[in-house]
Amino acid sequence: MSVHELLFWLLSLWAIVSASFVVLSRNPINSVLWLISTFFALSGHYILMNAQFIAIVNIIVYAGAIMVLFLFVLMLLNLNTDTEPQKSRLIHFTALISAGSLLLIVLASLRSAELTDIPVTGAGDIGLIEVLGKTLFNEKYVLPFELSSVLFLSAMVGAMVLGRKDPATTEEKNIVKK
Amino acid sequence: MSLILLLLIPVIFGIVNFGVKNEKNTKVIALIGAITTLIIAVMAFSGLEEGGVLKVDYPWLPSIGASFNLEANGGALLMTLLMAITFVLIFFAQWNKNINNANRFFGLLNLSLAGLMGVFLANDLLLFYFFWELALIPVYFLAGQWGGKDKVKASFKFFVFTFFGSLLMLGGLIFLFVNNANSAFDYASIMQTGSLLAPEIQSTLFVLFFLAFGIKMPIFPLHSWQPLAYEQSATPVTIVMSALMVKMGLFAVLKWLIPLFPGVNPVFFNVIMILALFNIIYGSLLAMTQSNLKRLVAYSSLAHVGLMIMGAFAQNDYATEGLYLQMFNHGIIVTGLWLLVDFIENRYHTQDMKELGGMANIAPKAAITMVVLAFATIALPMTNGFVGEFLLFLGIFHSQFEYKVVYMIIAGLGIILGAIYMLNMVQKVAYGQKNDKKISDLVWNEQLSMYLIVIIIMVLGFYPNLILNIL
Amino acid sequence: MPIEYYLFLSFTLFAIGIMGVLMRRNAIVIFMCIELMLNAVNLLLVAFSKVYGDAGAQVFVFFIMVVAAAEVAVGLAIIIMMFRKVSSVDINILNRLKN
Amino acid sequence: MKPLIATAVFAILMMFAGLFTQEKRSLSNFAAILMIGLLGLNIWELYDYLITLNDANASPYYFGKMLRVDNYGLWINVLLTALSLVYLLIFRDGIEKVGIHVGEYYASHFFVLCGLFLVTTYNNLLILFIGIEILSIPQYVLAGSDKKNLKSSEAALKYFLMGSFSTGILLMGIVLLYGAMGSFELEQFNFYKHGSSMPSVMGAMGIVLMMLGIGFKVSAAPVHFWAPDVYDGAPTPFASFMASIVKVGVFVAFMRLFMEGFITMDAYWKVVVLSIMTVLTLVIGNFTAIYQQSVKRMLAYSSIAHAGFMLFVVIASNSEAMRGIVQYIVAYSLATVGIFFVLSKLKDYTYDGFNGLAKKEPFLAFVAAVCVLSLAGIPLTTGFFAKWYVLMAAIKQDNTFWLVMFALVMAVVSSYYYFKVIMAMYFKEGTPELCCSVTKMEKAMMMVIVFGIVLFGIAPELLFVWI
Amino acid sequence: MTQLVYLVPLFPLIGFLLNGLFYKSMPKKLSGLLASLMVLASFVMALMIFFEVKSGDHQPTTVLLFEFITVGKFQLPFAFQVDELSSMFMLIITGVGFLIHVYSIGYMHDDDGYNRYFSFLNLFVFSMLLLVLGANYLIMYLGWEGVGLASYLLIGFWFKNNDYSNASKKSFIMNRIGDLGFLIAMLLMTLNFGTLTYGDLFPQLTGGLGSTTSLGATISPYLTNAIAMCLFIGATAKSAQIPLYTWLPDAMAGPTPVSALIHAATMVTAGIYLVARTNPIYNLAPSAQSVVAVIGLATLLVSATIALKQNDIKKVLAYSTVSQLGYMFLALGVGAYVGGLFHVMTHAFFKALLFLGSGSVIHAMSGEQDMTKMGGLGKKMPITKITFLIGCLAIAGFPGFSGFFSKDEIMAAVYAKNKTMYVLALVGAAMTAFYMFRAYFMTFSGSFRGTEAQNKHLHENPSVMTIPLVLLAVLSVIGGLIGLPHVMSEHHLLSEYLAPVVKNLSGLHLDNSVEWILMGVASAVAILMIFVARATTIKNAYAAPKGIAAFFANKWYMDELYNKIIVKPLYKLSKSINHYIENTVVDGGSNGIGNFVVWTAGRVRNLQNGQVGVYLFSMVIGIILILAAGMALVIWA
Repeated sequence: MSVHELLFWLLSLWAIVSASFVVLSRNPINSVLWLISTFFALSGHYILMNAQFIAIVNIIVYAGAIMVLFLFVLMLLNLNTDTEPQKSRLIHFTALISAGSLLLIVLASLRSAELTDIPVTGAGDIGLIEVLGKTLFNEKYVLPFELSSVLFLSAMVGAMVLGRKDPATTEEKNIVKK
Repeated sequence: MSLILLLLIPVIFGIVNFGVKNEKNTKVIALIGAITTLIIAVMAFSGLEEGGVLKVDYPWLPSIGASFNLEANGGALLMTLLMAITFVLIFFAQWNKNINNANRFFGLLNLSLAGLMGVFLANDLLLFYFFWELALIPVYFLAGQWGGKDKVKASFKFFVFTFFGSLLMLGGLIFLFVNNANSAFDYASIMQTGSLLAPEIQSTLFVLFFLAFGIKMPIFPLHSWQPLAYEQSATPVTIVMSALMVKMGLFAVLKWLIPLFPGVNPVFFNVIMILALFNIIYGSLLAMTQSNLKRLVAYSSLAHVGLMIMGAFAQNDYATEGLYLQMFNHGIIVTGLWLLVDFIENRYHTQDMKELGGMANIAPKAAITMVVLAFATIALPMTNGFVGEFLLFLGIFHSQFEYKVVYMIIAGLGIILGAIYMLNMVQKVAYGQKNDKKISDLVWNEQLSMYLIVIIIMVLGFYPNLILNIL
Repeated sequence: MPIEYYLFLSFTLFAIGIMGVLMRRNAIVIFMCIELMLNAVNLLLVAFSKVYGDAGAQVFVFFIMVVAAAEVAVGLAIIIMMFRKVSSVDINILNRLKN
Repeated sequence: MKPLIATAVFAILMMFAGLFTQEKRSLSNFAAILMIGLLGLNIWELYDYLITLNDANASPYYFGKMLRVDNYGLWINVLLTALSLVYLLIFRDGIEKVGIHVGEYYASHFFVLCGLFLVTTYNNLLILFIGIEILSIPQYVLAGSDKKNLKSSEAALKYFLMGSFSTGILLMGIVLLYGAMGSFELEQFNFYKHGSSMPSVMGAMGIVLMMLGIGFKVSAAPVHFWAPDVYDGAPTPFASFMASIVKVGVFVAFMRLFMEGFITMDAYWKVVVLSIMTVLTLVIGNFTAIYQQSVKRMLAYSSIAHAGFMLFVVIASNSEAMRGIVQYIVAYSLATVGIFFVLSKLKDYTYDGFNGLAKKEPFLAFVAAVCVLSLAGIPLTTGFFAKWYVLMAAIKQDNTFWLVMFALVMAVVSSYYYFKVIMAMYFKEGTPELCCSVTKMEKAMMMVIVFGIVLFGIAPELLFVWI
Repeated sequence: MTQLVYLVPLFPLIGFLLNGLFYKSMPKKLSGLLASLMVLASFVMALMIFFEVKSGDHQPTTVLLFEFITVGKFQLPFAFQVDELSSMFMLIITGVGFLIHVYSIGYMHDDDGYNRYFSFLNLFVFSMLLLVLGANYLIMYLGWEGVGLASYLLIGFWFKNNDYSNASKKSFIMNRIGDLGFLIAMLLMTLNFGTLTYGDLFPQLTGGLGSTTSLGATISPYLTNAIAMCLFIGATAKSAQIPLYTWLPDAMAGPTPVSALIHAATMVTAGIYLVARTNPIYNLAPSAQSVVAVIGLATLLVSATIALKQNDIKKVLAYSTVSQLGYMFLALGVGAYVGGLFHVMTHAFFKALLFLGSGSVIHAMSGEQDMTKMGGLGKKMPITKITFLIGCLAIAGFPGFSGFFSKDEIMAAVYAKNKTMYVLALVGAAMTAFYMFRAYFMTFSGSFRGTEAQNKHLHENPSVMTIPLVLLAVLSVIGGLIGLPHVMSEHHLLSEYLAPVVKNLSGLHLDNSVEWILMGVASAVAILMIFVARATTIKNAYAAPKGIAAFFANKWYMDELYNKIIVKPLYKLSKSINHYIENTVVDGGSNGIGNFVVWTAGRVRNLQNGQVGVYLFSMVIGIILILAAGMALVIWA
């Protein structure tokens, strides 16, 4: 068993375990932390596949930005308690069953799938930053790149419209009075 | 050209009607419209040389080969004539009744007339379907807004039944179109398409189409909308339903259904014949026990339609010409009956025969008309009813069915039962002296429409060739 | 590593994500589980990109992250707005709209 | 490309306009002007395309086959923009009433349009994905924009949670497809790799997941659950926008996916899988609609039912289907906007709120009646031809006949709840209360809607001139 | 002249229309006069035509008025056929009709429906003429139903009385049953012979059984018998034969002249006319013929027994009519068509006479019909008494009177055909004589049993009523001379006259000695019975009948039977259908579907319970299912 394989198994285990804890841990904060650890595991996988850029972005954007955002919100709404109301055992069980059966179906059907036998190795440099940079800014991907800016704009507008506290209009004041 | 006018004039007058709020004026307009239509309908015959047809054809939807294609042979023109006459009668009879929102009432009536005209004139399957639905909508609005206390329920039941039928037909229609080699809706190519389909497919489509037509007729198990609708709607609407819309189904069977699917499994025909027999016997038996006048007439019309259905499927000259004649006659007679029922209702304020009796003493004119209508209904010779039914029987007797004699004899029982319930009605309403409440006899406009009907009945009873010659 | 392994791994993560979505009542946690699902997708995508030697797939991953970020922005805003009103992020209290 | 850029630019303009003035009416006018401009740009684009149509080296592909901008897509965009214009004008007061961020609302509309333009002309799953996101995120916002109303926020949250979940599903589908095909481009898909008799399983799974992912956006069962609650909770104008224009736009994407992407997949399989979805959608949509007391909610369910009908274009995915969806876009959007507008004028959203409307407000009632008839698919309204073309397209496929018959039976069921509105308005007595009077502009727009419904109900082919 | 035959029915039609349209405005005198004159006019026409026919070449002349029904090549002209048969009937109808019109003027003078009455009467004459003149079965059918209508209207003439309108309804509906038979017969003819016109139809039959018709159908005994039977069903209804005779006694609800004209003299003989007219077919349908004979015989016996015990004078006459009709059918059945027609004629005379006589009695008794309340009227109204007596003698077959000859001819034919039938017929004849004279004695001899008021009111009727009586009396005396049996004269005028149209079947000829004996027996029986009646009547007239007598008095409980087995079950059936099938199955079914849809909707709707969790769950489950289905389809397909 080569180091490569060993690492793969370890990382997989790590990812799965921490992913499960994201789901299972009572306290949202812990969930966040476990999720971050999952991200690290995945970045490990990316590195194994020599997809350095993705690995880095994954750490920076996800673990760095997004998760911090989550944490921030959780703190803001101070939800860092273990007293989050839980769904009933039954529901947990059914959830497990359905997710499991989904997995089962997928795997069962994919066993018979015609899969390329090219092994996924660290070889090849398509994951390197300059390659990706070139690809990203060729005439092909410039469109989605620009579009993502539009996306962010719309998201910004949305966040502003929703997040901002409106100055109570007159009729609201009346309502408050009543 | 006259065909276009037959469609346009009701539409125009209908729209004008909507505009004119004043009740008197709107009635005048409606009447003028109907009379103009009648004149055109009569003149249309002149354009029709021996065995010829009137044609109109404008492109409509080139991409799916549908065109605005109207065509009328003698039979179709006869039907348009019937509708024109009926509407004139209706408007006459409504003259001195006060109707709320008369403008909408008459507008909708005129629109429904246009729709009906279209059904009988359309020679393009899609166009036919179009009008088939269009005729339904105004009638639905009429039935829902004017009538008895259950009118909403009744009108909706009526609507759902017919709409269900027409959507089934729509399915078959699309299928036909898709299988049409030169994807079009014109009569010839559609007929060809139908005949080329595999027999079992033909049978399936046949059933789909027949359900649509059968609900309109209505044929035995599909009739449950009918008594309620007839009972609850205002009389003019009831007349439109029972005198005219019924004919839509029969006419459609003649013009579209039978030529469309020559390869249908004959079992279906026999089944339909038996259902039609059910119509006759079942309807008559039910009519015998009704004490509500409107229901009695409704069921009697169910019974008479049964015979016409048999004629429609007998497929020979006697049956066809008899059917056209009988459709016309039935339209006229049933109109008269409904007008009479209306008369009784707004004189005595009841539809229940138990509370009636002795009309002959007080309102002899009405009583005489009633007797004439009753005997026309039970096809007494020297009334138009007889010739039609005689030809229908002749047709059934000449048809290809194995058990035609049995069919014929059972159908014949209808004559006897018909006599029973009709004479019961006459006896209960006109004779005796139970309810000698002083009422006014037919007034001038009622007389006008009633006597017109009686005259038509008599003339056609003695000289049916008047119509048979143009068929 | 054969590609199957990555398939199985990412689907396992995906399934776990779904399980979380179904199990939890806390809107934020549910949202996190959805993020988990997205990451499973990313992993698989990268693996495929290696198989086909196609950088485009990795660019796709990049865009997925972008979209995820945008969604998070709006999503958290919505959640906060909700919290302002009902001072809870429990999805079970969302039942004014029903039937 | 012009309209696409324009949408983004106009959106930004709207935002800044919102900064400069709080004067709602002027904002609305500005938005209307921009929308007219956008419509003009679309038409210009279409015109450009048509004149270059017959020179050889002109290709519909842009950005290395990221986009495929042909006359069909452009025509769809024109229609969508025109409809949005009608929508903006008729709901002017409605939108202004929603809240204080009028500028942003309009901006979001433009963003949504941007997303729509993308999904109607995409040629690459990446664009499809981004497009769907661009049109989803502003919708989350619009759903929650009535901040005084808790229902609105709830709608937003529900929509958002389920939406992002479905995004996950959609992405998984895309990835599996990529795994099977090694490409994101529609033309590249071939489900019978190197001549194998059996279609690619992974691809098939991708299809199913993508179907469900997009199906979510068009509120097809079993992923329809958000629709009733969101349409019910969202402010009425935005609800009508989402339910009509956005939905039909996404359907174009859905159809193109199956028509150009999955064309090589086994037809029978596609029919079966889609039929499951269609039947479920029809049943749930129609049957649940029957039970509603609130007309708004009934319309939400009926929009699900219509999604069931529109799924037939996906099943068919042939040239008739292309016509059918065009017909449906117009028919369904006009009618939905119209009826939602009438609804927005009433205080009481239940059926009883409509009682006796014909007496009090004959014109409103008439418009409502026409719209309802169109939704029910009665001839002489464009709704009939919408159903007609869609079903015709479907029957051209093999073994769909009974599915179509089923749909027709469901149409009968639908007539029940549609005609309840008519009964309430025309046959029942009552005194409906209007929340606010009907302005001239609204009257004009209602006339436009009625005129459109009837015109295209008589001459549907006017819509097919450019395709 | 023959070409103007259409005038014959036209006059009564005009009378009908005028009286009908102006029934309000027209003065009484005028309308009665008008009606009578119209009939007189057509009688004159008929007379002229009769002589023309008598003298002319013996070919039936057809007068085409217009094409009635034209379908493709199938044509039914509205044409009249004038031949010996029709002209004879024309005479009877118009002649007797005229007398009865005149009589009615007096009889109805103080009835407020006077004009209506005469218009109906004219209508009847018109349609009866149509019936006999028609050149094809359809025209005959027009008249056939027309007379039915007229009789319906006249029986229910006093419609305020519910029993009367019931009686009229009953008559019409029973006739309707017969009409169905007639209709089917017509259809059979059209189907096999392609025509309904006598002139085209009968020649096709000359080939006898086994030959082929113009349409190529072979004339099988089944066909002929079927047609004959169907026609006979029609005849039984119209001419009140078993099983459809019960309407006729009830029909006495109408004014007495009506009973005289319609229910004695003319309409009820339409059945005989039909069969006689169709004789070419009957000659080819032996079994049908024997059915006719048997039915006729049965009817004459049954009704005779009933007549024995009736106390209502009109009922007696009614049943005697039925039984006389039985004689006629018996004659037709054995093939003695001429005899039948002969009896039709004589019967028309004396039965009309009897009815009018009873009418004048009733009129004098101011509406009383029960003979037990009469008696000794002879003194007060001699003319009536004498004429009535003549009528009785005639019907009883007293030697020398018209009835004697006609009945004797029938008897002879029956004897030649079948001895047992002859014996039974003879019994019938005996009963006839008995009940007629029972009636006579109860009415005219003995002492008056009615109330004082009636007694005061008793008087001989005005001449307008008595003159017709006298004329008819004369006719009933001499009427027999046109048909003297060959033992008396070698010229049987009637049969010679009718020869071109109707011929008796061969083998009915008896040698003279037998004939003499038969006549002797008949007259002996008649005379004997008269004395028996004289002896028995006065005593037991008022004793409540018991045993078999009661059975007869209650008309064999026929009406009750029909009520039990037909009428009641029919109405029960219709009620139960209305309740169980229409309201429960059909209506319930259609509503049930609707309710089911709504119910399902309720269930489906519970899915949307507002819980995001549940939504997500359902979504996932749906996804799983669809995925599973899709994958399964891909892998195992």
